[in-house]
Amino acid sequence: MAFTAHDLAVALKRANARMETLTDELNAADAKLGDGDTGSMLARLIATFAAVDIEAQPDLGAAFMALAKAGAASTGSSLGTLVITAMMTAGKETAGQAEIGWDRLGPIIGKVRDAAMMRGKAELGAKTIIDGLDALARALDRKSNPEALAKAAVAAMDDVLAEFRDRPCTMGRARMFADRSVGLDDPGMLALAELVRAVTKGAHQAGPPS
Amino acid sequence: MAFTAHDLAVALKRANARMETLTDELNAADAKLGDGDTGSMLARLIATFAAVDIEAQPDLGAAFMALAKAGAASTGSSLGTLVITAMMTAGKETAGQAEIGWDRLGPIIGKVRDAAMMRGKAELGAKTIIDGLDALARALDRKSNPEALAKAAVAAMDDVLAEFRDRPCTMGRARMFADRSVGLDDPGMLALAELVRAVTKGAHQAGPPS
Amino acid sequence: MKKLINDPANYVDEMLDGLCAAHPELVHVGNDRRAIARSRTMPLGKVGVVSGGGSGHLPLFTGYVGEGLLDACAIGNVFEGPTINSCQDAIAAANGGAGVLCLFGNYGGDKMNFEMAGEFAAMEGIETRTVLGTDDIASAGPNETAKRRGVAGLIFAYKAAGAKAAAGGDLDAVAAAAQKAVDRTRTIGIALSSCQIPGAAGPNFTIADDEIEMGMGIHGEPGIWRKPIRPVDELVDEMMGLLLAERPQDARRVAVLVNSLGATPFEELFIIYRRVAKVLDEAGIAIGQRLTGPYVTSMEMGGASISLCYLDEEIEPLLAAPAQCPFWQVG
Amino acid sequence: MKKLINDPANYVDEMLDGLCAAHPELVHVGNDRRAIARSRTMPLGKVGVVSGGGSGHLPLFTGYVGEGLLDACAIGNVFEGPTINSCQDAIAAANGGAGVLCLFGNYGGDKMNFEMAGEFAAMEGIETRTVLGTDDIASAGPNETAKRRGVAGLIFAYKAAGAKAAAGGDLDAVAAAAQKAVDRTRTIGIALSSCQIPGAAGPNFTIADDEIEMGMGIHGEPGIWRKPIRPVDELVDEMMGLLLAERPQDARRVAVLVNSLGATPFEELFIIYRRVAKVLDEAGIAIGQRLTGPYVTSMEMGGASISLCYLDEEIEPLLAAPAQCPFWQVG
Ligand SMILES: Nc1ncnc2c1ncn2[C@@H]1O[C@H](COP(=O)(O)OP(=O)(O)O)[C@@H](O)[C@H]1O
Ligand SMILES: Nc1ncnc2c1ncn2[C@@H]1O[C@H](COP(=O)(O)OP(=O)(O)O)[C@@H](O)[C@H]1O
Ligand SMILES: [Mg+2]
Ligand SMILES: [Mg+2]
Ligand SMILES: [Mg+2]
Ligand SMILES: [Mg+2]
Repeated sequence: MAFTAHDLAVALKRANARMETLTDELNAADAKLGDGDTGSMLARLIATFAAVDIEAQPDLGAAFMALAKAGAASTGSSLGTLVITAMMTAGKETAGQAEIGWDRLGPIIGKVRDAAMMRGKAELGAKTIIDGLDALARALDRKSNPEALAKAAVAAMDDVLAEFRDRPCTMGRARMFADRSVGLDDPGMLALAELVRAVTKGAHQAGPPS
Repeated sequence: MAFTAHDLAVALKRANARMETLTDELNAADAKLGDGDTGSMLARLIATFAAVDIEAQPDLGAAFMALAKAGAASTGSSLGTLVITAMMTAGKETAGQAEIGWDRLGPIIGKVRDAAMMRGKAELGAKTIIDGLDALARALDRKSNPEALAKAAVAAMDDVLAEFRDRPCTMGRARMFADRSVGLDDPGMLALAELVRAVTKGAHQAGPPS
Repeated sequence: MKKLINDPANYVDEMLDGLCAAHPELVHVGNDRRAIARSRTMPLGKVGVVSGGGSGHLPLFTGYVGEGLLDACAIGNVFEGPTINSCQDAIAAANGGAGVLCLFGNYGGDKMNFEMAGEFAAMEGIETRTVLGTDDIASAGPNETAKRRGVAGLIFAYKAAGAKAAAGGDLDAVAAAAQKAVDRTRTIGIALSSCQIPGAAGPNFTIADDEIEMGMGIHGEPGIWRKPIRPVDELVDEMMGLLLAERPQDARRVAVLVNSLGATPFEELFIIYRRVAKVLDEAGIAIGQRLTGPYVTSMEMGGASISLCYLDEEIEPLLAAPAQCPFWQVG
Repeated sequence: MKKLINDPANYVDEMLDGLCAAHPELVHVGNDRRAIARSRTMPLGKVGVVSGGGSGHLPLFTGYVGEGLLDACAIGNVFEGPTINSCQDAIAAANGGAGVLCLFGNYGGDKMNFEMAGEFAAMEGIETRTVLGTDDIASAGPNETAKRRGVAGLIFAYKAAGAKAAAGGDLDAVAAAAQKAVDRTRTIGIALSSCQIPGAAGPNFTIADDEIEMGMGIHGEPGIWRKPIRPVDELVDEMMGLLLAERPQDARRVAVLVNSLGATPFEELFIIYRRVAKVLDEAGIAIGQRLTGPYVTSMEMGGASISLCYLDEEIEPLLAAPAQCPFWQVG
């Protein structure tokens, strides 16, 4: 059993469905210290992803690249650009492969984290989505059972939000308000956490995607 | 007993005091079909009049002219300009006279009506302040007792408002909405009526001004 | 309504002081400081073009004083006509010995005060003519155009008169050019939200959160209907239908003004312009001049107006002639 | 919040279509129709100046494409950076073989996308430089100016870079002129009321009927304080105090921009300008250039900003050099 373009498509559908209610939550989180568009932007970006026909794509790398390309044409926001960077990175990592073992998820997310750090000129600990990706990569590392992966991912998200909530943010728009960011979730990290929950919750209910 | 610059000053003070509450009423009446400023404009104009020192003015005509001059420097609104025209007219009628008999009030207001018609290119029956002036002039005609004048003036105002309320307006800003003006008081006529009431009510309470 | 102002009683004077400070090519004239003229003296032998009206409509009226446009302007309190003194000051400043055209909107106070000022000017040997802006098609039917209010389209008349005067036209010719521009200009506006006169107890009108008013005047005077808001293309189609229904028979080319009433941003004006251009194209009418922006406003009122000036061989070159004022540069 | 728009999904595209239709000197370039350039082809040998940013700020960014200003501009969705493709399109359109300056505000998405586009441009042999607008003094302290947001003052850098490029400066010289203009420009804004992203469920922020926020960003990012509104002279004095506290030692002359964030009318801007001029006069600083109007907006946001560009012998002539775009004419 392995992770294919079909699994990716299912995950995107779940994420897309979750945006219906998540959009306003994320906008509100971003509005506190930012420009209030994280949710709207992400909703549009994920809808763009969900509309790309990757189901039948035999090459997982090509599937990711198709998402990156569609996304790159649709937004230039910071988080959007990082998400697109993530798709490109995953595309490179899986280029020419029809499927990957579940155990590759952790390392690939690690690569995504590194690429996002380069792109965003961000460091770990700045309280951004990158800290979320880091926690996720570490939690998934060396795991290959889909259910165990799902469980670990959700727990890691709960933990990383809690860990950072009372720390100051030093990247992105909220960087100017480091003090005021204490006590607030970072919108990008929150987005990642909620989407991980949504994608894996589906996984639990329906059993691991085949 | 006759009408002097002192009586004029007392009347202006009463009118000025009345504007405190009348301003918003007139603005609201004007806002229905006009630009909503009749009250504010009149309040400013009457305050300007009240600030002119006419008490000691031996020449009633000069007193009216001083008011006209101060007013002319303060507003260019339609009603304001008609009021200023009224002051100029009264000034001409009383030029060189220290006082006038109460019986002259009616004829002078008749002259004011005629001057305002010329200035505003307005006809009688168009439902403007001019119909109010006309009613006033006719009611005061041939009366010389201050109390009788006051009583007749108030009654004439009640009557003219009632007479015109359900007729269409054909002058001023509301002219475009003749149909919609049916049922509404004309702001200029309403202003005249309320100020006549205020000025004469003071007269009743305090006895006729000496 | 919040405003970035000081004492409302000083609103107009402080605004004019700032206007002249920010645009040193404009100066106060007269004693009551309510008339504005070009800082260079009036050329001898040129017909003067003056306007005037209430405050609260910038760039109108004072903002159009400049080369090839107005020579001077009288300005009143917010939404009140200019005083007779201010009108006299403006006429005097625009007097180059060849007569002065008084070109302003069809409002009672403005008319009375310019008329009186004209009488005084005549006593001083200054000949004047009056042309009234009457472009608002929502304010009276096509058979009583003389009753109509003057709104944003007045600036086309400024431009035509200013260009004619700059070209050496005599008073009759300048007045005729202005009158022709007025006769060939139609405007309709749509209001979304109100404005408030500084110091007033409340807004000039109220309108529901989902409603708009078609045909409202620039002082909040009532329009044609009030309905729920719809996609703007539908609104533009309706507005253009009304404007085109009154087009002159010879209409082949137009100048277009898509105007913000104040708070409506450029983005929305361009979305409107796009549709206006499409409707004109479908009607076989070419666009000779394009203006998009806040040209005639009602302070912070939300909404927009569309003006069409139907061009002919005389008007088009007048509108295209060079001109230069703080808010409008041509050529 | 009511808007005169159609489907929010088409907001940016319809706005750009309208902008190009209303200003035929601007054209779309690239395949995604999110980059704008001058309709005349790029002169060979001239350094290109491009900018970019999110929609919702007109005249910024696209409105400053023109003679002596920007050669091309990439534009994103409302309040989102331009995509990498759009940045590439703008850079390609501004390539005259002498390199391209990318001059835009200090925002994450914009930086990432221009950086990637610059990498692609390099592969195609186009040399690029980046200068970031960082004029908002409310967004970070004087010892971390590199963190500051770019707001209205960016247009002074446009002007300086555009003039330097028009005068034949090479890429280093154009970048240096832009950087100097950025380094010598400070802005602070005050917000009265919110704006709403088309299609969003509600306004970008809420603020009480009697409150204002000092230092708010042009996307509604938080400022320094929120307090009850006061007479504007007091607010201007406070803003000018903050701006002048950071004046360079050699500050003798400034260019002034009193900018509307959208809904704030010209009248209030001039009342502000008047006070700004007084404060500068008292500080012994002369005014070399004056701008008052909606130059950098946030759609219908209410409020205003004051920008000072401290002039020197190099910057002043660059700002005074002739320039021509839909929203700004100099000379
Ligand atoms: N330079 C960066 N590095 C890492 N993450 C970033 C960076 N900038 C922004 N982010 C992430 O993006 C989120 C904001 O996303 P979004 O609202 O879409 O961006 P924008 O600021 O362009 O409106 C932040 O909460 C943060 O997690
Ligand atoms: N041409 C006119 N002739 C007679 N009365 C007029 C004329 N125009 C206006 N009025 C009177 O003035 C009143 C409006 O006054 P006001 O609101 O101050 O004027 P404006 O229309 O300039 O705002 C009307 O109700 C009417 O009574
Ligand atoms: Mg954001
Ligand atoms: Mg009125
Ligand atoms: Mg009025
Ligand atoms: Mg954003």
